[in-house]
Amino acid sequence: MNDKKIVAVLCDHGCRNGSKIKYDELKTNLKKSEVIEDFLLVNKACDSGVEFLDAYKGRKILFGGCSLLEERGIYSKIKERLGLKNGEFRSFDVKADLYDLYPDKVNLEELLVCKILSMGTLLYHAEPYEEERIKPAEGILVYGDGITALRTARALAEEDISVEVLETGEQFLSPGLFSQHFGRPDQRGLSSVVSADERRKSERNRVAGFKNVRFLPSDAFLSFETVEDGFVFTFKSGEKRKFGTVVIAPEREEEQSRETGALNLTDLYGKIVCGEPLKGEVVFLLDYAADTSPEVFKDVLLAGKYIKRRFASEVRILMKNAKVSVSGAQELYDECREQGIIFFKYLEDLTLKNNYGDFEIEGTDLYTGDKFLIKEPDILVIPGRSILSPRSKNFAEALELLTISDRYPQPDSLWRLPNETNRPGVFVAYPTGDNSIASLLFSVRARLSTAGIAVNEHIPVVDEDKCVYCLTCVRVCPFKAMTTDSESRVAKVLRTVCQGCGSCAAECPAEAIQLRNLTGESLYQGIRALG
Amino acid sequence: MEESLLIIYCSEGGRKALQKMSSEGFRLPSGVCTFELPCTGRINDVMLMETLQNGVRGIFVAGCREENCKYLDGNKRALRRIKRIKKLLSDAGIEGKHIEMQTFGPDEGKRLYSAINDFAGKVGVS
Amino acid sequence: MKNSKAGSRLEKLLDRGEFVVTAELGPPKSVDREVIDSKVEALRDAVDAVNITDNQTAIVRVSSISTGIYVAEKGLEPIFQVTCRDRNRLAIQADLLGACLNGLKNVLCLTGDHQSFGNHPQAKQVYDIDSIQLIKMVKDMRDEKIFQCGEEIRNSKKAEIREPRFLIGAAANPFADPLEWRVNRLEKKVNAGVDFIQTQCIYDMERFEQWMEEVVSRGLHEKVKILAGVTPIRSLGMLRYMRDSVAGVRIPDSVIKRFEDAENAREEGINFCVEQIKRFRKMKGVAGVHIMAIEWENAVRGIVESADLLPRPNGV
Amino acid sequence: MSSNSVCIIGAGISGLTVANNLVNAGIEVTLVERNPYPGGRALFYGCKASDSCVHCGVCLIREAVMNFRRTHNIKSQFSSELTGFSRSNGEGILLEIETHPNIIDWRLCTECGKCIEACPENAVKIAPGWKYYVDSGCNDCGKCVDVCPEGAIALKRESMRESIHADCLVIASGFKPFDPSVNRKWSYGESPRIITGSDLEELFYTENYLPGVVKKSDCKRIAFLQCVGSRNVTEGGEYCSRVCCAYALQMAGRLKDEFPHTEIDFYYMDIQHFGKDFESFFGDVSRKVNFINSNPITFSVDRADRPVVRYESITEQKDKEEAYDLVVLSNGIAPGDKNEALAKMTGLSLDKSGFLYAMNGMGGVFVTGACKQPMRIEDCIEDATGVTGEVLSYLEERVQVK
Amino acid sequence: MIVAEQKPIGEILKKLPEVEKLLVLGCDTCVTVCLAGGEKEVKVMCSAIRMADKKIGEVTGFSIERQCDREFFKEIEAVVKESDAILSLACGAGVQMLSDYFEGKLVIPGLNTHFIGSNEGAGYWLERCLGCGDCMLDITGGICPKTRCSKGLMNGPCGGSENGMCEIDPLNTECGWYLIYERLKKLNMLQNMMTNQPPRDWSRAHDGGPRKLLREDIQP
Repeated sequence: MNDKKIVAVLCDHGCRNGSKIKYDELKTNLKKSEVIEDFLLVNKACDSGVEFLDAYKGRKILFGGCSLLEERGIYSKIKERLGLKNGEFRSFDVKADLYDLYPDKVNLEELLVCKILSMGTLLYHAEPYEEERIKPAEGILVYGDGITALRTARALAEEDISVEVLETGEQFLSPGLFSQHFGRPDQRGLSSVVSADERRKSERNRVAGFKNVRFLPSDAFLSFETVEDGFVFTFKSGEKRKFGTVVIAPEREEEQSRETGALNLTDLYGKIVCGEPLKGEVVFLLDYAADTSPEVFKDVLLAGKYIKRRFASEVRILMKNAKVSVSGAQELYDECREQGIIFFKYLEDLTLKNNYGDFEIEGTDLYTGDKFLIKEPDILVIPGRSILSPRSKNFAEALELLTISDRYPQPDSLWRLPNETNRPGVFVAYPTGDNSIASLLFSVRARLSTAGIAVNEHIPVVDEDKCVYCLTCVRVCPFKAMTTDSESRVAKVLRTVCQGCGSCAAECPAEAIQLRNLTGESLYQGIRALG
Repeated sequence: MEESLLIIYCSEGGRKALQKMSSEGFRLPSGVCTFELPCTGRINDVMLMETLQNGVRGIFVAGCREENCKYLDGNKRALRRIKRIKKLLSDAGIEGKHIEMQTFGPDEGKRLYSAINDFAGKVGVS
Repeated sequence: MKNSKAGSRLEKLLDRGEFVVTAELGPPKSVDREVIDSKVEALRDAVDAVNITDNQTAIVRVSSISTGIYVAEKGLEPIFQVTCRDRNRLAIQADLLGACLNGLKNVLCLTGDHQSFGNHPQAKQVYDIDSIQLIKMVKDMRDEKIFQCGEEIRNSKKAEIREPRFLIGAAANPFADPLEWRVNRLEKKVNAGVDFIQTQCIYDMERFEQWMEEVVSRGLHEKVKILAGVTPIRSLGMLRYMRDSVAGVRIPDSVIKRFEDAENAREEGINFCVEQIKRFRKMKGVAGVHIMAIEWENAVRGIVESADLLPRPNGV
Repeated sequence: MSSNSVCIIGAGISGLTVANNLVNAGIEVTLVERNPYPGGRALFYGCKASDSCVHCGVCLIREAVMNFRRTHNIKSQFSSELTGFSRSNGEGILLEIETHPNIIDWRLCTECGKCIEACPENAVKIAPGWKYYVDSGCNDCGKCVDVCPEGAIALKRESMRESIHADCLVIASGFKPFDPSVNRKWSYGESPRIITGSDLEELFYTENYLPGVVKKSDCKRIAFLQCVGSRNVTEGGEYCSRVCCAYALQMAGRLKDEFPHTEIDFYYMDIQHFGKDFESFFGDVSRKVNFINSNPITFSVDRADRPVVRYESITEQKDKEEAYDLVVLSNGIAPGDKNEALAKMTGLSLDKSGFLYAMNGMGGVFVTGACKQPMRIEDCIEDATGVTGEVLSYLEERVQVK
Repeated sequence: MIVAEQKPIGEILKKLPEVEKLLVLGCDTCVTVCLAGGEKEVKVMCSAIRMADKKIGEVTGFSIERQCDREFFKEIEAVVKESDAILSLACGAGVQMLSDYFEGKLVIPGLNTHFIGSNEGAGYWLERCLGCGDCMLDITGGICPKTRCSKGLMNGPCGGSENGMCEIDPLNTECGWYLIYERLKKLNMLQNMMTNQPPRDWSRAHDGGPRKLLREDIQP
């Protein structure tokens, strides 16, 4: 432990019952402990300047103030003035931790002494360190070759960042294409129907135009490894390349309908694009194979409207709930009803008989309350659940991303920004948001910003000779920030990835990992000092 | 302060619940002191056992709600770890009631206050 | 099968192509002769041969060979069982010699249930050899007249070779996993030298028919006699117990539904058994039926009678 | 223009997210907020987690306010509004800001708590994560003025007018909860046992969960009525407000946990899908709540002054009446009352439901958050992050252009 | 690696004699990797014993590199001399070598050593090898039937295997031979399962007596 002892500074909190505290008795108690060298009382720290601390240059400062000092930037002024590095200054909120929590009659002196000793011990054990910022590597890998991926690649390429697009080569049509196909507000007349595939090809040509963009074949990806400033991808050709950031625009796939002879939305879209006549009775059965999401409901309405107008066929939509919470869906829903599309809201007792393609659907309609029976519709569409395509799923598993119900490669916690995954540096394009690409670009730009990524204050430090290389920390870290160092056969932390939560230090069986400025020893001493 | 009770809370959900509790005028009993950690996932069983061993009457851990942890699974890890220690204590003949963990949303001040009082009553701190 | 293997009554009937009926007799968990006597009376002249179980479901009972000897004296032909759970290869060979010495002629080679099913879960298991190796060992002792280690079965170099001769049987479960491997496993047993097979109790008739088709297509039914196993159901609870906690028994829902609607489960159980037997008689390659009436021996006579399989042919 | 500066109208979750992100990117931000505290409307909403978090997003607002408080270089004007907007010769935007300062000056207040004790009307309120402010309950008795050690309280404060210059303007003025008293049918206000979703949110925040009049012990039946003021042209907006199914189901789940013996009925037209894992959430909730797919026709109050709901039950083909201890009208989102004025001032247009409609980035004016369409908190954050991205690229283009 | 699990603390306390000084000795290799007897577990065990109302005077905790190498005991010779009993948190090999090396001292095992196995994930270990001295993994495509089949059969799944699971525990225990069948199908070496495997030579396993491995080429 370095010899620098602690100077404890306390605001007298004139604004609170601070004045009732017997400070001189406090000073003598504190001086007895070997952690605190000197005690200083400040009258209303939020107004007084910071010059009074000049005499204590070179000492570690423990400041007992309140959130107002932080808001008015007084702490940062003190740090600049005395040139204190991180680990030499620590502040704690006396008002919130003490005065607010304890009634007046409790003897606050004793509590104050314990609190100061406890915080002082933590500061005493802390080693000062330079604020470190690491810039991630240059290149960006964009996974997926749908519209979202290509538009992201184009936007990044325009800022002359080198982008490589890992094409999944999955040319199948995924749900949500109707809205891209029909949904444009300036949707042209029926004749010139630009299929989403053509739009995708034209987008791809524009992206290919940029010289700093390269397309990689889909099965090129072999394995993957995280390094300090990004991710090293090994490709089947044996080539290794490093990327600072990975952006996933996952291809979605619609589950095939289990009823043989029924189509799912993707098949229907395929028929429309190649101009098949969809005459006769077309029935959409929603909420049967899976609960329909608003995007799929909007697709069904667009498809129904198109078929009704183009082929004047009899369109029926059976559903449990009309999902109209997406902007523009309610108008579309009313429009469809005006155009004569018949909607049935069915109860649980709906039965579907399927004798080799001739369907019979029977149930009670909630609107009117009487039974309905649909016999042998020409086309039956049962939208399936939209899930990550197998290739995207494998890619997400290879990157060890936490996924929500095999549809969103993101952890099930609010605390990650909209496009963040559980791995810092891997972003996900969020298909449903209107300007999802703009928020994705913001996140990528924030990562590539000139300041670089700040290394977390409580980063783990691995004690080389204690570590038994048991990999518990590698398996436990939710952000995959711990890797192995094969030469020294010891666990190693990736400074840009670690968020400082301390799960590794808590689970390490050999107690070889200690967090910087929050070591197990100092925590234990800090608690002991509390009494 | 031997007869004291220790509250360990995380600087996310735990701190917000404590602030909400104090802003609603609830006060902690005298024999209780608080200690803050970045995340409840940081507590390991050596720290808890040695603190219990030095005579602290009880440890109450207040973490964030499940699925609401800023470090994704810190609170789940802490819940399981404390369950293991309670079992270890009750096997060793010391009732496991000396240590307990509950999860709180950011504005569950009243619930936190009643949880701390029940725990204090159970463990015998004034 | 020109020269007789063991000359047992069961062997003669099988050679003559009769539709054979066998049953099961579980020895008591105590030295209680009356239990065996009552079961023998129930089965006398109703069946051609009787399996004597060996510590069934790993629960300690009177040993199979001694019950076999006792039952033989009472005029029933026993098929004693050998499981590989409790004895290593030395003990099994010694038992085989003893059984032959006392006139037992039919043996059933089983792997045996795991000891965790029975009342001594802490016991050390043996499984020195398994059922297929056991079949080969018994066949080598009979045909090549050698012990498992290769030595000839004679008391000394100069003494006569006196080998134990048995009709070798084994079990087969057409319903266990992996389904497509089950017939290969039967073929392995046939190659090892088994003479007759008793299958696991059958409820899924379609699956059993597929299995038999596969067996017949490979011509195995000529090399081995196959007895179809049935268990008459006494109550709906027993049926559910068999489905949920007895391994290797597959009960289709149609059968469950049938017993749910039946008002008298016992009667329904017997009718179901008789139907099965009638169907087995028409199936190609099924040489007989093995009725496993667990703790319900006196129902066997009723079943055999209504399947008009009485009177049993004499074994001369 | 030495450094770029952005003015943000509204300090709700959207405004705060844009402000916090822009400050991290080194942009000078001026924040104009109508209330005397940041955090917007949802600051006083409560956490609805049952055994685990249901992703309602309230804790993110509190976090955003705390982050906002830690950053220094945001110039904020509370209790003030945008009154003038004009383009200054093509170089940016000139904005008139009018402030009616709150009785407590937030810059001087040190949260010492003395004014709270002194105020007889207890009109001094604490904004979570922020400081003190005086709400409308104050009757200018002046008892708090001399109690304050910082001299932060002055009864009469004349309103100030200030004009600032900014490179671009972000409007995040938020929404207004639909007020059911507009339509006699809901008979809101006639009985204390009929409350709106926003009232229940505040009850969740204060952890009472039920209005005073309803005793916790004898609360046997609660009804949630959906689509109050949305999806119905005559009564309110013609759009679906998207948030009411979310908060109603989440609160119903939590109420069932708090009061297990209560029966909760849920009258709905269509349950809307929300969040990323709706199936598993809906699976749990549907075990706690009984769903009735019909819209109530009328209300009445029985002798024990308990509201009675009369509705047409489809399954039994006749009208039925049910008495409840508490009826919650899940009121939807109505366009903010300032949308009209803002649109006129800034030349934006309103869509037919009254929400602001903007081709983002035209002339340096951006719109984000619930003022452009009904949004949940999670969606607001995502939309605000997106708009921040657009603001940054807009500012970069202007810098290169010069 | 060797996988072990801590005995329930109640059981350990019953075994502990009332002594003046007790040493709790951990081991830093296998039992640390399987989170049973490392330095952290030693500290937790010491605190638990101190808090339990056993009449034990002083409890000291220590952890050495390996308890299966005599040389590492030198470090703790002084401590052992003073203490009256040792609670060893090492695998069976460590406990026995400790009691051989410190002849007169009472050594109490703190762990139950389970099997030679593999780390399948955080907190999940699987038995892979019996140590039978006569490996046949080439025949069964890399899955050991003696270990992974509850009856250690040599010939194919028994009658009790049901949808890939063993009859004794259909929820958790896979049927070893079902896995072998799937593996051999992939390697299209199914004929290995057709041949009637002869009974194994158990004399090379423990049945042939406790085993030693002597390498003259390395002996001093």
